[in-house]
Amino acid sequence: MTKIITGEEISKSIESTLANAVVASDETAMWVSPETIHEVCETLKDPDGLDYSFLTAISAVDYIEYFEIVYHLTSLRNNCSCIIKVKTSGRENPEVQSVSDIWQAADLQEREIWDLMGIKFEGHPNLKRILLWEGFNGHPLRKDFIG
Amino acid sequence: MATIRTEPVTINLGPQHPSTHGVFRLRVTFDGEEIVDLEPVFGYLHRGTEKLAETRNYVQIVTLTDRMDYVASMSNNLAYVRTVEKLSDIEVPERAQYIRVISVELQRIASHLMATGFLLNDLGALATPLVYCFRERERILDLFEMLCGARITLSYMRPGGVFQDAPEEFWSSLNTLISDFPNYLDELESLITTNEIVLARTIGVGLLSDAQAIDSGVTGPILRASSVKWDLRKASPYEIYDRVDFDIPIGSSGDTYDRYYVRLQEMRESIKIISQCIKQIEPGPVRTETPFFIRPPIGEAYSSVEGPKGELGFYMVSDGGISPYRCKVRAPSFINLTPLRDMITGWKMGDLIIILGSIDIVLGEVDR
Amino acid sequence: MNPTPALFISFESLEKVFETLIELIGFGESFGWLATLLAGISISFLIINVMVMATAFYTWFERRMIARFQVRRGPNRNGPFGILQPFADVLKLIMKEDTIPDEADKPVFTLAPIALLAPTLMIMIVIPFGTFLNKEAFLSNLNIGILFIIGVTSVNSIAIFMAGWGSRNKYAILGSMRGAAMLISYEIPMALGITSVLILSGSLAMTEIVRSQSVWFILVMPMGFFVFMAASTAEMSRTPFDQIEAESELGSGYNTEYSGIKFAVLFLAEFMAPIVTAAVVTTLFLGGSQGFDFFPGGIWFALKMFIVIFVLLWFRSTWPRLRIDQIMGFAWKTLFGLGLFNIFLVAAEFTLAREFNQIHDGSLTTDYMLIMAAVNWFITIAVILIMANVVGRKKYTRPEPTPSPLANMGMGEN
Amino acid sequence: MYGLGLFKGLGVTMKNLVSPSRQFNIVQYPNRRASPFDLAKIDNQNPVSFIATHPLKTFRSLLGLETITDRMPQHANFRGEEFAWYDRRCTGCASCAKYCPLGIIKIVTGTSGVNQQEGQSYDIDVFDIDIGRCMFCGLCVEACPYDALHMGSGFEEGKYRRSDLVINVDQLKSAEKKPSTWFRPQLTDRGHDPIKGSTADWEEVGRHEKPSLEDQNKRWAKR
Repeated sequence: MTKIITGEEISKSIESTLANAVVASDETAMWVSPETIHEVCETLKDPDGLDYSFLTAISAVDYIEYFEIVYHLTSLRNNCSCIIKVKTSGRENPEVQSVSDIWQAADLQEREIWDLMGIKFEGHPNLKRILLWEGFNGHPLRKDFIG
Repeated sequence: MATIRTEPVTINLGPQHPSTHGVFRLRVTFDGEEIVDLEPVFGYLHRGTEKLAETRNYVQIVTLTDRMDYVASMSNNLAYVRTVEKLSDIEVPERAQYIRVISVELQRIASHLMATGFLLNDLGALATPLVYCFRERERILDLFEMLCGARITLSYMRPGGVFQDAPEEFWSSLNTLISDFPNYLDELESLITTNEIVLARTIGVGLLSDAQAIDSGVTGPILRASSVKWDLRKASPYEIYDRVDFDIPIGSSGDTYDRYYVRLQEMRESIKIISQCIKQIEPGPVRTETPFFIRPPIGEAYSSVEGPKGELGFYMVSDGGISPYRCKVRAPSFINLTPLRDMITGWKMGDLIIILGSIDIVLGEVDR
Repeated sequence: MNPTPALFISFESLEKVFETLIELIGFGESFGWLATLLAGISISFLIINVMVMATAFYTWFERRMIARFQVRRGPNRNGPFGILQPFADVLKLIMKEDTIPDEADKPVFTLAPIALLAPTLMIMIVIPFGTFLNKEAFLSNLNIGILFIIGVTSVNSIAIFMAGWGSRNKYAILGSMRGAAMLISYEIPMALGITSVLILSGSLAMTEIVRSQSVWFILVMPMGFFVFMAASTAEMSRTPFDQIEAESELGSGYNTEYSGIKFAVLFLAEFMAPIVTAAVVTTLFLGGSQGFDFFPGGIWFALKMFIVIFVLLWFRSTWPRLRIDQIMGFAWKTLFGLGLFNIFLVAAEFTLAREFNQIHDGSLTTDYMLIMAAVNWFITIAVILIMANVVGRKKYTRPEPTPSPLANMGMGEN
Repeated sequence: MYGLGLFKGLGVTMKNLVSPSRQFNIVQYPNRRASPFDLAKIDNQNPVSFIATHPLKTFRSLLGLETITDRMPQHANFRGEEFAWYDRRCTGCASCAKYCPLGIIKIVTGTSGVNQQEGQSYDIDVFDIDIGRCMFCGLCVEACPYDALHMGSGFEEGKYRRSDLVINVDQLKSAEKKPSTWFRPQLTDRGHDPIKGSTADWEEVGRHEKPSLEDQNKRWAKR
């Protein structure tokens, strides 16, 4: 059975190396600030450390006041999973660091989030619309999108 | 050795092309026959499933999930209803779990048969193995028709079980199917597995190393073909998978042949699972009484199953209402396309087609 | 016995008939050219119509047969057993709009189907397709028949290139480039296969080749047969060498842009090729119209053609296609070597025959041919198996799969 | 042993060519060519006498001109078109309209004017199902609490106009009722099979057996 690592546990192991990255944590997830997500993910992926080598999914949720990006990580070697979340500040031009250089798996998924949710991923090599065509007006998965 | 410099040619492969398995487009740059660059273009079948789900209630979304991976809608249904059950703590009766597992494994066989058939069609075998595969898939679809009245868009599962128990004749047909099927697979293997042309075309083509496979997030038979032993049915057993005994076939190097062969072996394992389920299943209710308008508590859940194409997950956020606040699909076909460029670059035109065929994408799921 | 053309279905006898006719009408010697012309037109008329009809029914047979191989039914709606299907197809194609792409090179585009069809039809002229009233039947007894075939089939590659280049479509160009490379390469093994036949028969005329086969050449030199069959399968671009069309890769290859009657002509040429190839193979290796006496030779010829066509269909419906570089490698590395080796073998045996005085009337005795057959079959099977296993073991042996250390499903530590 | 795989493959295709047990289960829809034997079977004659008595028919069938209709064998559970709707069972509660994921069922009810005191059912003025957009998921049937709406068993409802695809209340009332047994286990129990052509009356499709007159008297007469 895949072990589900709670947010508290994961934040404890993160805080030892990255002191002020973690914003909050509860039994489901750990919240990280958008500026440090890249570093946190690098630490998480470190094969000698926590070894979260597999990025299962990146999802984005529109909570009206802010966006939340959810990273589902799995460690194939330790058979455990954890959830990392990032809250963006505000609705206007939300920006998060890209993790596509850490996991290639993030490549298409971040493009999809940019396309449908309109969250910019800083450092993504090819951040273009993916499911919709170039020149589409708006980002349809936002709650305020009127199609 | 000096070679003559040739001008690269860019070809638009698709959206209407016999081998893109749907409306999928690849902008491929060739240098002679060799591929130097390619860019996949998605979205021709985008229907906004995730947005539509936000305006449907929890039972109605089942019909939307049918239309994502339309060759394996049973698995989609299962992944979705499991998420809803996790979100709102619904217990599922044991018999329903067995029926779910049986139908999902049947669906896996059907999907893998289609993948194998189309791979051989891409290899240029003039549809003969394809028709042989379809002949057997047809029998599975007949079983589905008995089970739930439809053949492709099944909508069989509901949060809390399945909507209807299987009819009497389903079990006898299932028994004949699983007793015939291994012979049929042997026949298919003697047509394909030892065929030297297939070996020459597929071995060593489209290599995906284990490290890159994990890094690029591919799942399912492609990941296992790259010798990574990872299967959600074993890694985190859901439903009753912990009560059945089966192996996880893996490939040795991660080339196109391995991807084909892993699928073939998985079909044998599925038959094994089904026959064990038939032995273990007991009479009982198949559905927990749930209201039609399910109102899960505020919260979120991620749940995934091992679909035929890979890890099929749903991430749902509930605001306590009758429809989900956000319903995100982790579509395996979509994410399996991540390493496409690295896999194909440097190979030839004929290899492009079979590598794409061996990934086994369904455009309904890629574009959602 | 001297080959005397039977009745009037040969060029020479037709010419005579027309000469007499013209004299009867009252024109003089000066109209001899008219007789030649009329004879030529009659022959062309005959050939084209017979071949087109044969191809039409062949397409029906092929679709039907492949459908049966694929456990389907095949066309069965038009007429009894769907036999009228080809006419429905042609009617549909004629009624379609005949489009020419804007950017196409129009003369080349238009000429290409004709250039592809003509050589295929021309081959049929020199085939001795049977005996008729104890006389051999053929349309024209060229004494360089086989050379004519080699020459005429080479036009194919130009025609395919014309079609691809003229239509100005990237897929078509890719297909025709493949075609040009492939067809030119496979001319060589084909010629090598034919050469070994010529060594034994000692003549270029098709009738002589048939007569010298007291033991069929497929028995005498299976390796030559294998080389020739493989090469001619590639020449007409069928599975496993159908790279020119490769419908799963290129859409339709060189004929992507064709429609209407032009496509019908391309289609015709393409489906006529198996018939013509079967006729050539029958003549060169299967003893032409030879057979037991209770059927006339023409029927034996048709029967052997039918078997060859069926085997080609069988291959087509079973095997996948090779990649283009593998096809080229097969031509130059395998077939070329086998062809040369076969020539060496046959020539050596022929020289030995001369030593042992086994040649009568310029051809070998039956006993000696039977001994050759035994030796050559053994050598052929040995050579092909050794090659397959040496190449196969090097390339296709697979290690036992070992789970990657990067994943473990909760079975190890933790 | 390399080199034999190709020939093994040839063996497999040949086996499939000749072996009757490996054939695809083909049903030639909507009709298929009839051989003289088929025609004789239909006429309940033995083939020889059929050929002797019907030379013209035999000749036509040999030419492939005689056809007999054919349909795919389907399970009674098949979710098809031609919804079977029983107006005598329908109360106009509009559950089906609410449950439909696409919202293609339109119901307008009015008071029937009779027996209003006893809670008599509404009159259904409009009951439109837009088959053109229907995806036959069956949620409306699942929703129906009074077993009034059933899936049908057909699939041949092609029309020339989209507007013709909307089936209205009159069509639903007058249509031949061949309800699918999908989500109606009571119909399966009663041996109903729409594919074989059996129709079901409004009294037969309910979840419970219709009480006999005696039962009714016993239970209700006192009131």
